[in-house]
Amino acid sequence: MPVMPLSGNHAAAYAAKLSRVEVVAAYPITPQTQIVEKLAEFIEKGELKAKFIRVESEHSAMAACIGAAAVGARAFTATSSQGLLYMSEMLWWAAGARLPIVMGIVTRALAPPWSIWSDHIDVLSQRDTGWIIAFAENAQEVLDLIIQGFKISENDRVLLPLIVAWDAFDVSHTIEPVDVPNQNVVDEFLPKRRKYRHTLDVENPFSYGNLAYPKDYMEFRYSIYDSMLRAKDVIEQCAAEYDRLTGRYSGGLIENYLCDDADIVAIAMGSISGDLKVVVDKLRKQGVKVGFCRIRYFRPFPSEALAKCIEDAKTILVFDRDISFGSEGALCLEVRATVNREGLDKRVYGIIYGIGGREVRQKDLENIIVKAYKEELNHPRKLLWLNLKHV
Amino acid sequence: MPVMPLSGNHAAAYAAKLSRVEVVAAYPITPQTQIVEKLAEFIEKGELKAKFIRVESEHSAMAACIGAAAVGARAFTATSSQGLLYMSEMLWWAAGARLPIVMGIVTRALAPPWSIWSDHIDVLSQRDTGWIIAFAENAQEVLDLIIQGFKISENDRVLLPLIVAWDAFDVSHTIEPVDVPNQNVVDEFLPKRRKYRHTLDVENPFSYGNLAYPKDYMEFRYSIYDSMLRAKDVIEQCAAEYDRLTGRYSGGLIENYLCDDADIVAIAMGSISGDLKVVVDKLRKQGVKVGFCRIRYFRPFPSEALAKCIEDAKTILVFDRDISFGSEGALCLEVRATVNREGLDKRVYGIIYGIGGREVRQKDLENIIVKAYKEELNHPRKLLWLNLKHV
Amino acid sequence: MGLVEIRWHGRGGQGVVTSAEMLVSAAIYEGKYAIAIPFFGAERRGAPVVAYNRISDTPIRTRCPILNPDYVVLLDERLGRMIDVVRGLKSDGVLVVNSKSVPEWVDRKDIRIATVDATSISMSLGLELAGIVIVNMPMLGALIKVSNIVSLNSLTKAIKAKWKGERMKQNLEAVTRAYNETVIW
Amino acid sequence: MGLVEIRWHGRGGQGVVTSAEMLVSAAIYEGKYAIAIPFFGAERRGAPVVAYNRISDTPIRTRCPILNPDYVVLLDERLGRMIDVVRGLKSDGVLVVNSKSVPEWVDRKDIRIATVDATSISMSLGLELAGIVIVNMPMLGALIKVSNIVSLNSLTKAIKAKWKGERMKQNLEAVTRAYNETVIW
Amino acid sequence: MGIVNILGKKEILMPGNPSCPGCGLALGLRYALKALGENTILIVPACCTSIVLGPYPKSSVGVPVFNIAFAAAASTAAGMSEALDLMGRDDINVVVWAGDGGTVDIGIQALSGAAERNNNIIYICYDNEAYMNTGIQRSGSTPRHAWTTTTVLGKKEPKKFLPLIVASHNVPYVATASIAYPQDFIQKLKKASSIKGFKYIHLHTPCPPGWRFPSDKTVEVARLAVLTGVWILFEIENGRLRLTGPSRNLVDKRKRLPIEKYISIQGRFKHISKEELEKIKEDVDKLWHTLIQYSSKENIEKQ
Amino acid sequence: MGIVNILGKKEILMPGNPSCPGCGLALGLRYALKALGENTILIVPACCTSIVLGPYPKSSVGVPVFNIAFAAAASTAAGMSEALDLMGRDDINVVVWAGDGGTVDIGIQALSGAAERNNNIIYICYDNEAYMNTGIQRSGSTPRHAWTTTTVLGKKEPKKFLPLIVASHNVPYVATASIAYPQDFIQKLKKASSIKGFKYIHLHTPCPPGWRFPSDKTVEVARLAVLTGVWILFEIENGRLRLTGPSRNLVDKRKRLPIEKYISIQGRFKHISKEELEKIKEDVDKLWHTLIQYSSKENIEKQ
Amino acid sequence: MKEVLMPIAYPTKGSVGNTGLWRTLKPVINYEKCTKCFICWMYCPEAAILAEDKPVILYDFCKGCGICANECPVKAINMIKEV
Amino acid sequence: MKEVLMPIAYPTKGSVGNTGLWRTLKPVINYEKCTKCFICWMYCPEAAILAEDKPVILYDFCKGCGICANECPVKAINMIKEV
Ligand SMILES: Cc1ncc(C[n+]2csc(CCOP(=O)(O)OP(=O)(O)O)c2C)c(N)n1
Ligand SMILES: Cc1ncc(C[n+]2csc(CCOP(=O)(O)OP(=O)(O)O)c2C)c(N)n1
Ligand code: SF4
Ligand code: SF4
Ligand code: SF4
Ligand code: SF4
Ligand code: SF4
Ligand code: SF4
Ligand SMILES: [Mg+2]
Ligand SMILES: [Mg+2]
Repeated sequence: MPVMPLSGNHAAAYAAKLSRVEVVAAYPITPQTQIVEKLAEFIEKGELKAKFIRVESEHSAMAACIGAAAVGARAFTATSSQGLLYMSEMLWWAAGARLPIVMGIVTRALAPPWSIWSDHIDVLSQRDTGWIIAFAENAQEVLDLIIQGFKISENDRVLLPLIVAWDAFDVSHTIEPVDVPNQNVVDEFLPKRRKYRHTLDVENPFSYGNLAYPKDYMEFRYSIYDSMLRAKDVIEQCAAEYDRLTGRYSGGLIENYLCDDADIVAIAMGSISGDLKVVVDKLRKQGVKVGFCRIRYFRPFPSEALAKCIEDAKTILVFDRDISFGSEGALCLEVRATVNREGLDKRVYGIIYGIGGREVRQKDLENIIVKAYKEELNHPRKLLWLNLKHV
Repeated sequence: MPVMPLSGNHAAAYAAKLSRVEVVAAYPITPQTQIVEKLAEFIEKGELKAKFIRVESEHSAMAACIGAAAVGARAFTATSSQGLLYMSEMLWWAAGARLPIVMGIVTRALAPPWSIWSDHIDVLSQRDTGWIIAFAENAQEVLDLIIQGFKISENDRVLLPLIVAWDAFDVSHTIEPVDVPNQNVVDEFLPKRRKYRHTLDVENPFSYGNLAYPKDYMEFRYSIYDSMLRAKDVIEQCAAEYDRLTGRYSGGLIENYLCDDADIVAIAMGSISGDLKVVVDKLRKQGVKVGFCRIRYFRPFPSEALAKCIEDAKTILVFDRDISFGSEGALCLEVRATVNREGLDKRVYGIIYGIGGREVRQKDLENIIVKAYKEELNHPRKLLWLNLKHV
Repeated sequence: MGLVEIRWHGRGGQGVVTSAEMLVSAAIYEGKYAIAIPFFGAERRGAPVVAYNRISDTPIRTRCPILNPDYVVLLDERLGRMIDVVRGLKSDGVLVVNSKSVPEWVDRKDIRIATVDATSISMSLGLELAGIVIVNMPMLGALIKVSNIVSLNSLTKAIKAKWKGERMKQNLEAVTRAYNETVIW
Repeated sequence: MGLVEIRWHGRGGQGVVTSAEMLVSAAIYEGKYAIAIPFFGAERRGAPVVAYNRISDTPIRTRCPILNPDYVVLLDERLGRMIDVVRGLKSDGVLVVNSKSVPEWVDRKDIRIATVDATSISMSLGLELAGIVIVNMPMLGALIKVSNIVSLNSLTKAIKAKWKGERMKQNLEAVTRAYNETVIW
Repeated sequence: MGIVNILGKKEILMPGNPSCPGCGLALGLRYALKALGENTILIVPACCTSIVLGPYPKSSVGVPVFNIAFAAAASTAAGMSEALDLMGRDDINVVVWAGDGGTVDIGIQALSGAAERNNNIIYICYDNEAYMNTGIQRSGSTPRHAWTTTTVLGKKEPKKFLPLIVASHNVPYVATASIAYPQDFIQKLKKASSIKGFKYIHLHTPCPPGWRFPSDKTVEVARLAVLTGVWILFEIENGRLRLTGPSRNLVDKRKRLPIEKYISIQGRFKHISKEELEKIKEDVDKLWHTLIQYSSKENIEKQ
Repeated sequence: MGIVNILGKKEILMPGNPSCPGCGLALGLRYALKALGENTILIVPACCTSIVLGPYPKSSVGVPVFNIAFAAAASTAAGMSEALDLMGRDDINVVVWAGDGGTVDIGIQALSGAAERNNNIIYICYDNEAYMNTGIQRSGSTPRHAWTTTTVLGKKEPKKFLPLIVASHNVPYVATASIAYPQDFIQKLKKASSIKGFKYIHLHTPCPPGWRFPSDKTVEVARLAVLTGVWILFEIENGRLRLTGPSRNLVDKRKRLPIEKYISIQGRFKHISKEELEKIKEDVDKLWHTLIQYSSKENIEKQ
Repeated sequence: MKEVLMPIAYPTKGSVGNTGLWRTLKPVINYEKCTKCFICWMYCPEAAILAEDKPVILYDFCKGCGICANECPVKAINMIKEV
Repeated sequence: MKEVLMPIAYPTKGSVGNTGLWRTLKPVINYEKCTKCFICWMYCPEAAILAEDKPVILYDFCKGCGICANECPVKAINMIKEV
């Protein structure tokens, strides 16, 4: 297993290659381009036996993946921001059709005005679609989660498409040492895609997706809901098996970083996690009982695992790199809902940070945690926008 | 003010006409078609001085509305389901560009499998976009909320596009007596659209929406968030003024139906509300202290108003005609979050009903409320799917 | 008048939804409340369709499907052979059917039956589109004859508000003739 | 070795990002941890660009921007006239600049300066693309000369892993020459 | 039983499906499936056919069908055909069956992309000249002056004629067809199925409720379209155009039936004025002109 | 100062903008704004120009610009022009300025729709033959065998040539242009601005980093494209094609410069084989052939 | 729910039931006149005519569109009112 | 925030600053040779040449692309190394 200097985007391309994807259909968009450029190169140079479809839009990219998956091929694509919005209809299609497809999303802010920097709203705005959604912290996890992603997505108790998301530039373009597993290890972990009951086949003709009357439709939706719940176990199992084969535990619903005895728990996703861990370490040394809970899978939302993680904390700080206008951050909403659903009693503060690439320093994170520790924060009703100018 | 027998869809067309829309750009989709057919007819027959753009897709429909609004025209469109998903990218654009546009959404389930029946997920899946979102209970409200919608959307402390949503068939095709205000009344309520600072103008050239670096982008998003909060007041003011002019209070963030002394409060949106009110009346007669809180505006989410409404209740039943896979209903998430944010202590039960037009009878509603009253419901963790077959 | 509930059965093209709509329109003239609920199933011309009406003196909030109608109106007698059209019809409720006589398939004793030869009336008036006879107007006439939920006068107003010229006249004639020719068994 | 932080300044086309990447690659050969963070601003060829490196013996979790680098590497001396390139550079930190001599605009006394005529080295080796001289390799050579964060040997390995043939030779030559010609003032 | 043998007895489209009585698309689909046979996968975007396919859990056709979003038919088919090719299954016809709206309007991006990439699919556009499934709204393919619910005074613009637009993409095969001439249509399908790359067939399928004519006139209307020269049968193979069927004899305008015959049988043209009729005739002349020009490629080689 | 007067001194595109040194699109935009003047609103979808317009809060151009989503330029412009028309402002040029990717690929649905409706806009596609803003990926408009980052061995398919595809929509005006021939381009813009309805101009704009040539060769490359016959200057007014500028004299193939001159100056064709070069030549011949055929409409009138 | 539920629809005659019910007029072949040219079979959009020795109409499914009657070259098919 | 914030960008020379800094080579006009044909002006993509009595280069913005030098019919422009 060679260690290679890879950007998050190149790690994704290697992961897709190791997963022996058969069809790649993608459309360029900053900051996703390097993924598909690398895959196009692998394919053109014969290093990967697959078809690369140079589609004319993201709607078509997902449609082509759907077509390929419907006849039983392993399909991969990647996009960002506007591209994700433009393919949104097809995201719903892929999930409704129960097709295992894996997609990389390099999170990026939405226009107007144009911005190419990170913001989680693009992927979070698709949280209802029936896609499993994972957030990677760094290039290594990009690689690991994509490989695991195919296995989770193709599990026949799951059969849902899966997104692995990572931050623009902070992960997509940042180059780090990445431990790239050998092909035979991945082959053992991830066997060839099988034929499912719904794989199209001229020998056994059926029509897929015909009009369903009110008497029939609801159960299909329930089945997606149901599979999402089941996916929680499958996700944990895959992480464990991947660990067994590669010696690296790099998966699972959440990461519990020193939460067990914490009074305050910070919750976040993606690339800010490293900085948060550094800050937690620092504050711990100063005697502040703070922990960090990283949400690795936003869908299915790991309510039970999260509830356990924050069981003993009094105060929760939720860091959202997104905002649902007219409400609050999507992560914060889920956390609050979890707290209520599980009958817990916690003060939860919502913090909006890093929108459109707005700089955040460790000092900023530290300040907020300390303030919360000293109970100096405003009422939770007031959302806190970190490093906002002139308001 | 003549009372006319109108379907929800025709009520919408009359509302747009009375609002003197200048540009209509729309694409047909069941169950929205009657709206635009009627408007096309108004325009072709010269009853409404406006341009009807027969676009080739919903993405283009919203784009055309955006173009029209950018130069200062009052624009209207309507869609459903797949059409809404297909235009999703442009919804974000309209809000980001701060363009007042009003859109009717006839809620419909998403494919596959095909379904043309009601389901709120289409419009709720757009809840992050920065659009104000209202739900109408019946044809009368469709008309009233659209007229008010222009005024709210065009308010220069708001400047956000606005959706009025109503249920497929239950409202869209159901024909009811609708009190249609006279043109002069509407003219008084809703003056001609004004020119804003951001209306494009060759006399004062500027470029709109250029790339914003991380140092600049976040504030634009904050401004949308901020305007959403301000819209709450504006919504209430418009409802009051409309009442003053038409003698009909038909607007405002929520409807409080016998909640003040209720132990149990049911929460829902849209066409099921009438049935819920009937059930509440019935149970009240039997001595059950139940109330009903109708969410008329889902965005901005009326947390404060809702919190007040449910202040004294112990148990909350949230009826969602949608499901966010891997979590729960979108309305339920907001309600739970509100409960936590406001520091309340309530048991909140999530109920999923009517997906893809699944039939719901008053008896079903009554049964659940009674069960909750008798504290016979399962742990709130278990989402209840109403009238689901063979699970 | 309390709440009256009606279910319409017909085939695509016969005008079921329009009947339901005209009833609402007529009710408005009488200061009543009414709704018409077409059940929409992506049906094509010729396929069975259904619609509902609720009419009342007080505002109507209920929107859920009608299970126990007071009246069932059947625009195409042949449908009764395949579909249980009287399902849920209240005891003592009325089945109004487009037929010359009581259809042989009616097997409930607790209901009343009214018949009218709507097809002949409409055909004689030329109410036909692309091979399908539009029998909704006579059936409306028959319904109000047996039910009195709205007056012939109000229905006349409603028809005049919706159509002009020849078509209006044909429809009025169809309603009145059916009103007079309906037989209650 | 503790944490070392580096900031690169150059213009689009000069190869700033590649330098940062090669440093990570070289660090891997030494079992070190390193990351390269290119700041990406949709810049076109010729426009000022910046990139960062962190190198350490222990895993690196910090991703936020580097404010107080230990080293600043300046690929185009002219940039120093317009931009405050030494902003935040630690006291006793080193500015490594592509220049024949200490640039007159350097106004900090608390830092050290190293120079190398990278442009001449690259031009003499033909490292040029569409009018822009690619000076990243000599600057890498200069940086490791003054910093020792990775060895010339590791960098050589990294270069051999990335390029083949003529280009590889040119790059190696560029690095080594710069390594030898760098002057620390 | 000559015809029966030519068309084949096997019915892959089954009776008792939800099409309207006299539906032109159903007839076209019946022919298409006869010609293409059981080694065929259909990709169907939103359109009347989505309904005709039958309500879950029943299907009206005996081949695999994949229902897909309105704008996505050609791209879905592209993904499918590439995947099948990778799996060595190049014996399967990957066939898009889409309406005119789904082809010339919302579907044109995907179609144009697949054509440019020369993806190995057969794209059949059945043209009922409006959005019928949603209740007769104007599409780009609606002919000039036709009534629809969104052009109550008649459409102002001429028909967007996709066969030539697709031909401008340099694809190996483009053809038009009519349900009134099944043998011609079937021959074209068989040829298309034998060619590798992107094949496009545009099939004229009158629609009784949408065009406002009695259900027994569907074939008659389709035939009149051809015999009056309004709908022209041709194929373009590698850039070379050839008129087919009755259209071969209609280059001479005098041999065509008067256009009024076609117009007057349909309610959708009921309202048109003399001038509007002339304009329709002009459009027809223009199209013939363009096609003749196209077919005379050889003549110009000299230049 | 003849040229200066013809082009006009006023610079609406301002210096100090973020285009690359030697950028062809910037030069084209400079000309376009000179020709169209200040009564112009630009609609710009995602493309290199989105950057060239300058970072917020600064704009590089002196006319109103509306940035819009990649697929939405033509439809946005349609909405704008209809609204302006309603307001009585038909004196304003509503102009789409879009890249080739935004035109021939993702933007074609909106473009085709606006063309079919004959919306009153000028659509300018500047063609740098790839997705440049995202770093040189293949577009439909990339010519055969050109290297891009997604066709590292060269593109297999020929260029999707949009001018003829748009012309098949029966719009009143279609033209090609080149930044090497500003007067020709400006004349066409002025003509377009005087016509009501849908106008389409396809402008060839070489790109130094994308095509791999030194920044001082931009105009030279553009000129060679015309003189070798690879890029043909023409206009189609109401269906009538007319060659313009130097292309008028290049019908005779012998008068054209050898295509190698154009190919060899660019890095993106560095890798091509003899056979591939021949294929490129064939594509050029084919296009000339088609255009000549088009222009000889009159000759065939007799048929 | 043990298995993932998929919207799979299997080929079935009468996917929407017995569409013979939709009929207003019923085609009746006069076999005396019929020349067995099978043009009626060819043009039936419903595939509701069987090509046996002679054309046989499947009344369970025939929707009564009348195309067969309209296209029959010898007018051997009559459309009669359905009762 | 009192007012709604809108992404409005106003026309500004040097929207991205003084792009003269981007230059590697600098065009210098030899006015002795120059015939004032203004072809350099015509082809400058940056609008960085003023058409006065003679062509005048705006060095604040000229990016040094070299098109002017390449196109000048009398080779009156030299590209010299920027220092
Ligand atoms: C994105 C989207 N927009 C709109 C629709 C609604 N819709 C379904 S079918 C249809 C009309 C299809 O027209 P055409 O392609 O001509 O086929 P036809 O119905 O005429 O057979 C429309 C508008 C949809 N399903 N998806
Ligand atoms: C929906 C969507 N997909 C992808 C992108 C990313 N994107 C922005 S510009 C661009 C390339 C534009 O290419 P072209 O239109 O040829 O213009 P050029 O950049 O070459 O000037 C792409 C792919 C986007 N902004 N939106
Ligand atoms: S509407 Fe027309 S095309 Fe659609 S099923 Fe009916 S007849 Fe066929
Ligand atoms: S990449 Fe090409 S088109 Fe884009 S700005 Fe640079 S030179 Fe111009
Ligand atoms: S078309 Fe007429 S003659 Fe021919 S087989 Fe049918 S019934 Fe007999
Ligand atoms: S009437 Fe129509 S459906 Fe019946 S057999 Fe004849 S052609 Fe077929
Ligand atoms: S192109 Fe040369 S000769 Fe002409 S004006 Fe410029 S410098 Fe002078
Ligand atoms: S070098 Fe380029 S930018 Fe500078 S003046 Fe000459 S043409 Fe203009
Ligand atoms: Mg159609
Ligand atoms: Mg381009």
